[in-house]
Amino acid sequence: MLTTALILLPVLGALVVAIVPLPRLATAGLALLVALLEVGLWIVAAARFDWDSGGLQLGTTREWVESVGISYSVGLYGFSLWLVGATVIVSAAAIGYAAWVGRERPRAYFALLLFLTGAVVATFAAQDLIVFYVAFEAMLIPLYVLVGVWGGARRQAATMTFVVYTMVGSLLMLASVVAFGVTQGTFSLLESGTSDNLWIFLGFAIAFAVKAPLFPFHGWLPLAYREAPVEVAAVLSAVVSKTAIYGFLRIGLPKFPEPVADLTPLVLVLAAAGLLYGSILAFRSPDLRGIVAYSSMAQMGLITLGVFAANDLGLDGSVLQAVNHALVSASMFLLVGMVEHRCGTGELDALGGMARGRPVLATVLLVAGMIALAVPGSTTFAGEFLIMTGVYGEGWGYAAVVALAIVLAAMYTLRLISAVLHVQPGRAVRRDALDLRPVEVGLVVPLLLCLLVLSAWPALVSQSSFPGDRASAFVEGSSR
Amino acid sequence: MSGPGVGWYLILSAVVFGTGALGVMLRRSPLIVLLSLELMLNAANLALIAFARQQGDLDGQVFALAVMAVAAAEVAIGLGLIVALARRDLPLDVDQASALKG
Amino acid sequence: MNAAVTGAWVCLLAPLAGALAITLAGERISRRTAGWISTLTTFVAFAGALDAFIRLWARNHGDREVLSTAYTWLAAGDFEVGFQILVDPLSTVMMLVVSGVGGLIVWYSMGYMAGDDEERRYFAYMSLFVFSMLLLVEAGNFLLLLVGWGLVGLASYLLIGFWHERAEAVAAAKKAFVVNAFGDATFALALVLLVWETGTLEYPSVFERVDGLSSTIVTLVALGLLGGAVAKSAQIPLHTWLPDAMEGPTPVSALIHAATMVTAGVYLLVRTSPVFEAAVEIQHLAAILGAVTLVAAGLIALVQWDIKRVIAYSTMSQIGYMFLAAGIGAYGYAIFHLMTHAFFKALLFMSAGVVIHHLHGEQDIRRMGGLRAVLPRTHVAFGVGTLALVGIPPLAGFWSKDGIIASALATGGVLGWSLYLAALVGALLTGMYALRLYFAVWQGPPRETEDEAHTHASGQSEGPLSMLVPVGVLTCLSTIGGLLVVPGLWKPFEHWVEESAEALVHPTVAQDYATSVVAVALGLVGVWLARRAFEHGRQLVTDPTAWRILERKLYVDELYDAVFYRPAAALAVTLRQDVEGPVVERSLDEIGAGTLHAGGELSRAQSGLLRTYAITVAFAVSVLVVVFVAVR
Amino acid sequence: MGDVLVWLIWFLAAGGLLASGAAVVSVSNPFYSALALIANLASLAVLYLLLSAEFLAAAQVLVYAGSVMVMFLFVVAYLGGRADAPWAGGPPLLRTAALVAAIALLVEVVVVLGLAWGDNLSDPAEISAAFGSPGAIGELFLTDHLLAFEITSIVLLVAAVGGVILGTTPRRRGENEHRREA
Repeated sequence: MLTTALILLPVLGALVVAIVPLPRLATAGLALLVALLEVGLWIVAAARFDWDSGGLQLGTTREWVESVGISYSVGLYGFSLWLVGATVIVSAAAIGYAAWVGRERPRAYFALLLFLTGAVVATFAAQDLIVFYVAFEAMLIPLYVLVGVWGGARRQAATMTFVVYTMVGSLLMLASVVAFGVTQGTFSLLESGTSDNLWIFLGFAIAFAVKAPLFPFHGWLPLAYREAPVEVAAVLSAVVSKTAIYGFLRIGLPKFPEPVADLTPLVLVLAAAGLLYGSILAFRSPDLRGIVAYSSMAQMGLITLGVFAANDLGLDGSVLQAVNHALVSASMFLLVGMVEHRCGTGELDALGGMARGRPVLATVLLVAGMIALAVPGSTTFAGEFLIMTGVYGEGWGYAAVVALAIVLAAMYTLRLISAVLHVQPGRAVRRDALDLRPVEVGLVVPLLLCLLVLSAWPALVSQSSFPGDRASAFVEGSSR
Repeated sequence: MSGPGVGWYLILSAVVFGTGALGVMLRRSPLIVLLSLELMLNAANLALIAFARQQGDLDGQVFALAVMAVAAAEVAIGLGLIVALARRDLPLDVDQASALKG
Repeated sequence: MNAAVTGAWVCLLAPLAGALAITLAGERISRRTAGWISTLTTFVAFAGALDAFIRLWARNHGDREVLSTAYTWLAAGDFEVGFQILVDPLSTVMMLVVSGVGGLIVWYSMGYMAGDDEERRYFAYMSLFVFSMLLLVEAGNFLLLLVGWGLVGLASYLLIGFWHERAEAVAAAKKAFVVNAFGDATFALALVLLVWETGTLEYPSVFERVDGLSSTIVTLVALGLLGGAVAKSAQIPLHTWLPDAMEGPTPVSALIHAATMVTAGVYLLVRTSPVFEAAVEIQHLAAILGAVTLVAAGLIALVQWDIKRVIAYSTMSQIGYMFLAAGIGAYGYAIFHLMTHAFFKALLFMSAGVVIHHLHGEQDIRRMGGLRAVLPRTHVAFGVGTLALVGIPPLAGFWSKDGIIASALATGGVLGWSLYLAALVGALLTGMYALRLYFAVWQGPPRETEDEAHTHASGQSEGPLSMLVPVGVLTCLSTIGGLLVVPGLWKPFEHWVEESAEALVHPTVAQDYATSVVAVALGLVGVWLARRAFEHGRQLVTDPTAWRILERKLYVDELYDAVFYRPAAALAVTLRQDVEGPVVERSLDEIGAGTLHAGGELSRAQSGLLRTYAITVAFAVSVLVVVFVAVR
Repeated sequence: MGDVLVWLIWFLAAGGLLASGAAVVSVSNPFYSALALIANLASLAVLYLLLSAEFLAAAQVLVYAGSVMVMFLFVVAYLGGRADAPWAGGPPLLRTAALVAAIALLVEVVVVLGLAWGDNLSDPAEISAAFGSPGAIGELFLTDHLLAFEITSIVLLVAAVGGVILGTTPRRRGENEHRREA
């Protein structure tokens, strides 16, 4: 029941926000309140969750269309709960940021953000393919509108590319969903068995690859991340992309053992290529958002490496890294937004020297940046180390690529930090540009605090993500 | 049941359906197209009722009744459209009502 | 919990608490308070280390290794790594050095940094560094060692770039971090291998199982670890960041880039000696790299003009000695030299800091000279440091360095003799560059302008008490610190450390004394050469070509630039212009145009004629009927 | 004897059905076409009776033939002579295609029926006397098919509203235009 409540609360909140004609500030406040209630609800869920078993919990299953085996079936595994946790926290921060910046047409804006939250949570909780598909698609609608209406100058193009890419993925996935459900006689992930059909798997895999995005499917990423409102970009890169990881973990690997085995080398090569490609592009990107966007793509490649390593280390590492990246990426995007808000641009050439007289901004950006580049001791480092160790089982080359990516990550992140904070003030930096305001600190610091807590104890996530901490057994399907 | 078996009714239904379809496809007067549609619906009803008899299940008859209601609704709308066409002094010819050409 | 462990935990966590307190307090505390918090927490750490040391000493021989786990830091499946510390003779020595020297330097900073408007940030970073370094030396497993390893790199980055408005400082900081990230990466790869091959990262378990591994694996592991060590300790070929790192404040150079962090590589070699002993080629490679570095760095030091850079190269050179020692298995001497070096090199940097402070940031030795009269006490300290560096008995450097050279002699063979010769050349070079620096700064006519001399004539010239006391303490330590090992008489230090890492070579007393005579003689020759050059007003390196090559640091920077940075940057630009733009982004336009075109074609089917639609539907239905029948 | 009578009635009804159906499609004047459809509906009602669908037969005659067709005739009368449209026209290809499609459908249905003839098409289930009575159908509508029933009523309502709107909108606009002109 709790899972259903987690899904419904933001959706109902969205309805209320959309319908009740409140003034701007009250709308924002109401939306934020709903987001915070959602966080509270998640805490309740985490407290009720039996971490020792880690199996499917807090779920609901109701027959829906009995004759073809569709049911409303939701529930949480350990890793789903962690991903949902990252989602609700990031959403709350994003909504808070939107409230602080003050977007046009607030009722629609906040309603869409809340609806998006509900859809993402539903995706992470889905235990039935139809529910999964519906939630996966429901997630896209608010994104289209949020980017297309509130985006930057080239928002039309950004929305169009995003729509084209994601729709192609979605249609392929729909075909696969139907084919899988019909051949299995049920759409329930809990009841269906495995399939050895390569084409059905490919339909899912391409949809997830577009959503992540993985290497050759990332054409929508640069524009969407640059043109979207910054908090939407944060949600997009932080949590929406993780639905792909959930898809691989819950559907791809457990349901398609043979196609996965056949395609693992290909996926690993693509993921490794994406990791390097994203890192290298981030390294020469001319603006802040470019760096964060491409680094996000690199990180998704890394997480995918861990998933397809398909051993305990890789899988635990990728869940940990997915949670980490959600928090890191959201903080980085919000910080980028705050810098852009002050300077009116994200061009690296026009920035600089902001550390002088703005100690809070400097400290917060440094902490976020250091965690982003996975300085040893941070939770991101723990995740990368697990993934690196896990993927070594698939070939030493992948581990070497991850190692190389660590060096590249240091290079592009330091470039970002220095370009904003160090040397002399750039031409876009006004002398009276303010330090972070208390509200902004209140938005970013909770994210960073979560990261620091995880840094002190990454095992919190990595130990409890899969039933009995046996990740490989989970994806091999023996625990379904 | 005495008399012809269900199969005969079905053949009858198919023939009437085909006749109606021909009317829809060949005639240009919207009124006659509408009448031909009624013919097709009735053919379907006959099949439904025949099956209901054969299965001994009243669901088929219930369904046929629903079809009748929908047919009535369809006639109402269709005639409304035709009248609207006539009111605007447009030709009563389905071939010339092609504003939705892509 | 074991009492020795309590002290070690206190030692570890006190600086962290300090760093957090300063960060969170922000501007609510004064700068001075921040300085005191940092200093006192570091001394608390020293007290904890002392406590751990004494309690460990009280235990029986052979029972001096305590592993204490606080909680499971990282776990996945069967793999588990605890947040654990190892208290054994080696780590207690390192704890004492780090927290002791660290405490003195932080204290010294309070005087040196007074007036800088970001002092709080400085002290927060310093405390963070001390914590990280202590984590590095106390870590009970490889992963936690790597964590400390990375965190000291982070602190080093932050402190080198402390004056972030100077482009050089920021560039130097980035360079240091990236080179160290490279080291971290090879280190991490070594750990990956260990996890797969041994299933654990705890020292004792790994060392037990290391003999059972294939030689390829062990070699690769050792190579990865060595990569980390070489990067962190600025040995050739990953040495280029250290001279640039002198952009940071002088106490930072003293603490991080002389006394503690850069010697972490040596600690690593000693700590993981069982791995290196199983891969003896790599261990010898470490020794060879050390020998090359100690000679090359000594040569480069001859042509530097910046007072801090001379000392930085001397640091590289001395760490070369330590690598040499660790590479031939003279672990006791490696750590002993690490400790004495921490004393006298910190002393040199801090007295150089007094000079720089006095001259308002002037670092070029061409504009110095004759400071002996102005800064008499600092002069004594600097002199002691210089002589200790050269290895003049009975100062600290003599005992430790000659032990290393004697160990090379005792190793024998081609390798041993080559290393021995290199070490002796290094001794000569040390005498030359150290005294060149000494003469240029302190002797000769004063080159200060008149008003500067006036400003500093008021007695405060040598800085506040907080600077003088640490310098004094280190002067004493540099003088007597070497007496812990007197060949033929007693060697308590060596025995203590060798409980953790049994040495492979033990020079005989005869070898020891013979070496000492030769080495001291060579050192004195170096001193004499420097003196003569100074008196004749010319440099030690006279050939212009050689000068230029040395001044450009053997062109290694240029090499890396050409081999790594430029290709990477070019690749990035190429990818952006030739792949991301035309292929990925343009493909979208083409997809869009294609869709529009196809839509235009398809829309022709939409004739608007009702009857065609009806006929289409009828055909479709008839096809579907066939399909249904066929499927059944 | 009863069998023969049933067969006879069946043949009469079927003949009427086919003939009137053909007339609906082929007559050029919609007025006759509508009249033919009424005959068609009457024949169908007879067939329904043979199939024990008494209620439907009655409804067919009352609702369909009675009210719907009256509406038709009213419209035809309202439109008057203008309602005449050419019988076929258009490209001959279209006509051929229509014939082919219709015949294909017919043939398919017959073939399918032929395939299934032997199964159980000829032995219908035993039924009670209440089969097809208004009571039985009404009970089904208010129990199992309540939702369909309600939705049908909504469809009818919407259709009624739609018809009204289609019929009234242009007149209003015309009035406005008149007013503006005046």
